[in-house]
Amino acid sequence: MTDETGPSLAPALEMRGITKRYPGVVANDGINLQVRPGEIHALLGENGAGKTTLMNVLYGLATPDEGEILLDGKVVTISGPSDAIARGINMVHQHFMLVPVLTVAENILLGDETMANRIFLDRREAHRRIIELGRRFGFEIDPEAKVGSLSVGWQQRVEILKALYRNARILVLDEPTAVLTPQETDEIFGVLRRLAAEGHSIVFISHKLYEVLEIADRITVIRRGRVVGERLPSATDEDDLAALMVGREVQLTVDRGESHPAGVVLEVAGLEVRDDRGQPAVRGVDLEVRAGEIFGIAGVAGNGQDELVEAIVGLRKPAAGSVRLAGKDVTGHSPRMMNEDAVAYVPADRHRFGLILSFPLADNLVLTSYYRSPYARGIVRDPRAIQRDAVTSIERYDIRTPSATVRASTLSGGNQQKAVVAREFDRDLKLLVLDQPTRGLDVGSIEFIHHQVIAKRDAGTAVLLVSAELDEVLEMSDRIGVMFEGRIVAVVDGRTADKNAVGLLMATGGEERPPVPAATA
Amino acid sequence: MSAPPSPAPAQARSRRSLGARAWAVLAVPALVVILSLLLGAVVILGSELIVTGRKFDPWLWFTAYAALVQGAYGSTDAVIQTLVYSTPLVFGGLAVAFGFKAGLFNIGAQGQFLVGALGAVIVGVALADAPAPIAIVAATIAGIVAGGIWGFVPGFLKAVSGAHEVVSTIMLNYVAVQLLAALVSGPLKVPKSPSPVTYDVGNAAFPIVIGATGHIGIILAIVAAGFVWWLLFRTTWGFEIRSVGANPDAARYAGMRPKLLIVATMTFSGALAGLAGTSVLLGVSHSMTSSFGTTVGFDSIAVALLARSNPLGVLPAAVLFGSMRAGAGLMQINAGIPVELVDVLQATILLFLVASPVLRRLLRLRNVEAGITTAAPSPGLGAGTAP
Amino acid sequence: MDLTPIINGLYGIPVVGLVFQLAGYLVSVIPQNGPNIMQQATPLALGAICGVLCERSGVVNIAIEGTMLAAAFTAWVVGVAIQPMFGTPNPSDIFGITLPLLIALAAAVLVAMAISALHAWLSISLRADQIISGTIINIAAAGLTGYLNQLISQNSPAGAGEFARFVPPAALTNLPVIGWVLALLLNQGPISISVIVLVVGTQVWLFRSRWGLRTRAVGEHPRAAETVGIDVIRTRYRNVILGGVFAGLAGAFLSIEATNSFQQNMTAGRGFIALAAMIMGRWTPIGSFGAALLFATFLQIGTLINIAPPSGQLGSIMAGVPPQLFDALPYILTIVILAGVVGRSTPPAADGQPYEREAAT
Amino acid sequence: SGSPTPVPPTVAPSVSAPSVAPSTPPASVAPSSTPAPSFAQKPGLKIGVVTDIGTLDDKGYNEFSFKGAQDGATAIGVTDPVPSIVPKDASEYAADIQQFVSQKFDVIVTVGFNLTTPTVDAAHKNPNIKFIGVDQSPECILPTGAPDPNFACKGVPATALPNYTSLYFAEDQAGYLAGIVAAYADKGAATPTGVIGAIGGTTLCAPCVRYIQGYTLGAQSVNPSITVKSAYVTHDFSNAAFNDPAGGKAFAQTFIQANKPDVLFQVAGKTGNGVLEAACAANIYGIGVDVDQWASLGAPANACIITSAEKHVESAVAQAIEGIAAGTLTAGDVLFNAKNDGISAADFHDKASLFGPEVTTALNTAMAAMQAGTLVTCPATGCGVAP
Ligand SMILES: Nc1ncnc2c1ncn2[C@@H]1O[C@H](COP(=O)(O)OP(=O)(O)OP(=O)(O)O)[C@@H](O)[C@H]1O
Ligand SMILES: Nc1ncnc2c1ncn2[C@@H]1O[C@H](COP(=O)(O)OP(=O)(O)OP(=O)(O)O)[C@@H](O)[C@H]1O
Ligand SMILES: [Mg+2]
Ligand SMILES: [Mg+2]
Repeated sequence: MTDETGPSLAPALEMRGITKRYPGVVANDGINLQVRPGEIHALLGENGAGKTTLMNVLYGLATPDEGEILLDGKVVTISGPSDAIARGINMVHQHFMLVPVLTVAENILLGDETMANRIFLDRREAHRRIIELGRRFGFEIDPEAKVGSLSVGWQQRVEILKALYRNARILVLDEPTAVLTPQETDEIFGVLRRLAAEGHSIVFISHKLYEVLEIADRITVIRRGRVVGERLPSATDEDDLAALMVGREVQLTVDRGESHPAGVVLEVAGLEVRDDRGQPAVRGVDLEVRAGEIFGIAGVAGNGQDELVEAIVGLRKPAAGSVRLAGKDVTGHSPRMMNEDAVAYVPADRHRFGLILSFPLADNLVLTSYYRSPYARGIVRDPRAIQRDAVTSIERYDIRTPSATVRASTLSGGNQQKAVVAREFDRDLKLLVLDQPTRGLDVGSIEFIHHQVIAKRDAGTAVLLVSAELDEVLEMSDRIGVMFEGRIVAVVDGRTADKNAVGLLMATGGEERPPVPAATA
Repeated sequence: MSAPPSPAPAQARSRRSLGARAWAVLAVPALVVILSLLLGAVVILGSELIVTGRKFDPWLWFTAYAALVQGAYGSTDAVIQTLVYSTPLVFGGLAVAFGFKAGLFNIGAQGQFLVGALGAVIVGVALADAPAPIAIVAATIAGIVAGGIWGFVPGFLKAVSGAHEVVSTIMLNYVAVQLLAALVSGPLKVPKSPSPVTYDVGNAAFPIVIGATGHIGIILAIVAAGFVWWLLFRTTWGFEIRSVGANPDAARYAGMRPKLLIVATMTFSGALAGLAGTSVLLGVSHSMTSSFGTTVGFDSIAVALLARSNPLGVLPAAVLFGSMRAGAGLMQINAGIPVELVDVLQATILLFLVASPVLRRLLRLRNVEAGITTAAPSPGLGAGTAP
Repeated sequence: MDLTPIINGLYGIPVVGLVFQLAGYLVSVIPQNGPNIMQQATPLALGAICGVLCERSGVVNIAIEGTMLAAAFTAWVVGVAIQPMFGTPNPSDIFGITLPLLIALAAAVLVAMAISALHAWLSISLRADQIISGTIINIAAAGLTGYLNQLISQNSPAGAGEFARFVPPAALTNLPVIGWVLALLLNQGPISISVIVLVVGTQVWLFRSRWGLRTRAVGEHPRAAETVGIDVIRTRYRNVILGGVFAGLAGAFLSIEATNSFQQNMTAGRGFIALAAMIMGRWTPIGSFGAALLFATFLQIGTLINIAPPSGQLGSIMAGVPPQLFDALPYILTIVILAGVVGRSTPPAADGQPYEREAAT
Repeated sequence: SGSPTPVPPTVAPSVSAPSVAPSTPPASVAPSSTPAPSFAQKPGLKIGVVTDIGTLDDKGYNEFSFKGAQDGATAIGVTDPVPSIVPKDASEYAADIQQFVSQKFDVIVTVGFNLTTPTVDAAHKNPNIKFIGVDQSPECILPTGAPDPNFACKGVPATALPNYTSLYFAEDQAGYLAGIVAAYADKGAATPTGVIGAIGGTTLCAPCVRYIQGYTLGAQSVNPSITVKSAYVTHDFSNAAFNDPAGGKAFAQTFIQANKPDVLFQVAGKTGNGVLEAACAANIYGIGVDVDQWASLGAPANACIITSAEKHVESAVAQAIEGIAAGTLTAGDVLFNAKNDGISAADFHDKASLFGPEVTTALNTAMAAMQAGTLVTCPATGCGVAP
């Protein structure tokens, strides 16, 4: 690894005074950034700080309003991704940019194809190079596997292979570890270190402080579109970084208080559920959630959590097993019936499930109760009652919106989520099911939602919390179930759980074997 | 962090004066119609020059448009006839618009129109001598039900197996033509008639309420538009339908039943299209020949698009296209312009509407509404798109 | 061993007998009608390939019908217009090709490409709803061709001639088993004969070439494609316009190969049936071709029952059924197949969705 | 004729024998060369034509009816162009006729049996306007002159509706003559198959069926053992029946493949033009319909046409208009048959060498017998009804 002086004088990459404005937001406000050859440079910032935007500018996906980009000391204009790639810049995006129905090889080749002649691909040569490249970085991958059938960790590797295949000099990774287990994270870190040692420059984006401290050679912190500080890992700590990032002293843990579990509310026994393709996704889950407790489910995304939750709330028919609510068998009940039984559900994907973006906020606030009094009499709706209650909710849940009549799509992500929460929390509940309730939100919104959840728990609601953020599960839950390949492989106490132990369970299911290689998909 | 609240567009809108609002709503449609007529004039003159070899008349386009207007509005009878032409377009436009609201493209209004008329004629003939109120109501209901069945089938197939409604309704259009031929030349045929034709519907015919041809279907159409609007925007059922159209996943999450709603929507849409056929049969033709056909089904799509799927917007849109149809006869008489010019005009109107963002940019129009859209981006023409 | 008694016995069982009779009838008539089936399948297959190219890149194209119609009109009208300049054309021995015919064909293809470019502009650049854009084109094409045809035909010009069909040597078509397949494919005019080449070509191209790979990526996950430097907009434009070539060929086939004339609404819904074939063929050229052949076979069976109904018990049953049933049969079967067999086929993920650059992530 | 049953046109000379302008010379066989003597000057007469759905350019029936109206107008010295309306769908018939009524036209010609009821209705309501209906017999009216929806046909057209004249034709006689030619052509073929064929547009078109019935009898009169195969492209009034040459060609190819005829007679409008293409492509003979298609289609499409079964629509319409001008046209059904030069077989043109003198003799004999009313050219039962 390089020290401050570095082997080369000119930075491999320099961004000067980058400003990028979006309607209503200045996403980047005169940002300066220098990345040296062979350096792992971390970009740290809250949600919405402007990290992705800055990298989109670098990658030609966004055009800056001001500022310039220098590569090896020369000013360049990057007109688009292909331009960026041609200059050796590559990016692993925050959201996977893989085509699920294409094979690993096709995904890697895409855009920079190895050709047999002017028209046709040279698949054999491509396969050879992919396998060879994989070996060099310590994993072996089947180029013919369909990407959609790979686990998230392996998809992440495909993303990295994609960049390596293009001989990236500068590699940007936007929150590459968000969906990985600690063990997978370690493996990816290994790959990154090897790359840096070979002279690649790496920009590593994250808002996980300990990760940044572990991997980075240098850290740039941005807040609200501005650079607020540069640190060396050796000269800082988590509290310092957090304060920089958020702009005030923050309490890094939630005060969840004492829980007082009462009778069993949710009882799941031998539940089996199939996914959209008809494959078993949940394979015999037993769990109990009591009134007044938060039961967290930890697990790497794609291990059956979504299917489990959907089966509980009635969106998916279980293949076997039973769901009981306060002693009553509710297996296979419809979402409407569950809703009537005082079950609320905050879905993971608020754009897909939680909201109808083209509808007014008021309509979204009654999306699950529109048919009930006072919002409707018989089949006739009462717009005035809907409007009235919307105004109340907006106030109570601090939804920042010009009015209740604007379309939900015009709200910011955090406020959209608050709208969902307002709708689902605003009545007496037996059971509250939360799937990734704070994904993509800023600290303030997260805090707000966490407090609301705890309040619900304290009011005697049983809470089932699913999150891919292990930290969130650890901070919030009274008990934690670890989900692996469709099973709950362990249930641990939320207050005493060890992060690494849970991470290992998430990665291996508790068995003494290495993670399954993807090569056989 | 949430961005500071931007000025509320809704409030801003309500503060604007009535004139400004009228301008905002009407500027683009008016401009679009004018541009289309200009383009139509170019087509007329161009084809005169290049194609027909007639003596060139630089004012032919004016003659044509004057005839179009005169044919549609030249006399009280003409105006009433225009309304008669518009009536099935209102029902058909409502049928298509209603489907759009649920994210469904009912291109089968054509077939549902025929089958609806068939239902009306069967019952109408059977009750030709019954007391008029009974006969009319029964025949109308028969037409609605028949059209509804023809809409139910693709809705059901979509809900159950995911068969895309665009393809299945197109196929059903062909089947409807054959069904009509089989019945009109078979069991429904007047035995003594040399050519296939059914008996008259007698007392089941719609009463004439205005002028010589203005049947009660005209009033029914206005009522239907209001009813559909009410249904869509004032009832829980309409809310569910719009929800399914805008986001089927969220609708399911919210406890609605998208599959059931798809079936119901297609059935209702089919019933409206069936009512279009019924209104023509009971209001205009009173019996059915084997050549009973129509372009209403396809014109209805244009009407619904022009109305931006708004049930109340369907009324003026249908009258616009109905006027063109009504005036086309005189246009042929006075200017020798083929009736197909009307289709050209319809298409250009829609084209300019779709391109209105460009128009607005070119003409630097601000503060005006534009564009036509269905409820949601149309899903791919796939069989697997059922929610 | 003599099977006659067994077969006769089977014929005797009510339903089984009818099934046997039907099978026997179909086996006896279908092979002879191979070339006719291919004639019916040609515009459907070409239209379906147009659909495949568009939808694989994420653009729904229901304007195939209108594009075909406009191309058919263009081929005919250009032929009519330019023929006088070439005096009496001397049809060549191969396919009866004349210069005016070739020019007419080229004009048809160009017009179809231009219309597709319009669809591309509306749906890709203006991000209009693709179904709406397609509908507009359909209405415009029907109106404009109808309008001009009315005017032109008042002068009653004769057609410009048509491509002739190749007659394969009897040695080939008499081959056992494959003979009728060869006749089906080869006893055709130039456009029809090229279909098999085009189908195989586009299939290979779609799944083996760079363009094909990029097309599929753009139709599935345009943002991912863009992040690896693929110009999504341009890829879609290219595919839609290239698709126009196939719709143009289909249209030209109708007016200067299958016949020598143009009629209002001559496409008669073939563009829509082509879409059904595309879906049944699961968005692949070969699958679409198979679906088109299947539909054409149904059509042909309907015609055959009409022209030369089977004899015996089956024939008398058929005679008792309204003949309209057989006319409707291809459409009913299409619905049945669509609903039953291919219900679960999935379109490209981004099919029908406008793509916006710089979309918020 | 007032008879409740359709009159098989051959049974007897029509009650209202041809009273059409006896002073005009019989129309020549080739319609394009009709001379237009203008003596009955009536410059003020306004004449309009409403055709059936589809187009004016079918190179047959609609086109030549329209030309007949133009010829008639010219003949009586009308200088204004004769406008025409081509309806878009069946519900438009009445409104399109009404357009001419509103514009105060004096003579309205409507073409096709599908327009019978709207025409009769308009005639009843507008006694001062003369109506000519082509192929609209027998009209079926109430004693008041209104159309009879129940087909009891109690009214006598000639007296109850003095302003309406229906022109109809003995298609079976024309078909008979074509059949004779076909049978001889089969005999003279290089390898006679003993099979001739006929393809009709739709079973629902009674005139089409009569053509083919006459054709069959005519062929059998020459060769009793000849096989006459016939088929109908469709059984409805969709485009496929009369407006789809591509479909007609494909249909005919299959037909030829299955039946191996030596001669193919088309009775299917523009669809039939495709039939003739297929016949020529298969190197068999074709027979045209309605007008002399050898002349109307022209080279090279006429390469294999040996004759056409003609009904003299053009001259019939022209004569009727002249009759109106001269005040000699009688109301009611006017049958055009062999007696009044209403039908014929067209000239052999370049195929004359195929036929010996015996063919001409046979044709003349049949013609004479038809004129004498002694030849049966249509089955006694089921004339005009497809099997
Ligand atoms: N295309 C866009 N249009 C409008 N605003 C945008 C767009 N892209 C980003 N923004 C806004 O710019 C700001 C910075 O967003 P950016 O995605 O760069 O944040 P980030 O630091 O990557 O956050 P996260 O940690 O959530 O990924 C946000 O307020 C965001 O809403
Ligand atoms: N694609 C977009 N188009 C238009 N406006 C957008 C877009 N994305 C975001 N905005 C606007 O930018 C503002 C910030 O959005 P964003 O979702 O980034 O909020 P945020 O700062 O991250 O807040 P939150 O913490 O609530 O997520 C919002 O007011 C939103 O309306
Ligand atoms: Mg945000
Ligand atoms: Mg980001």
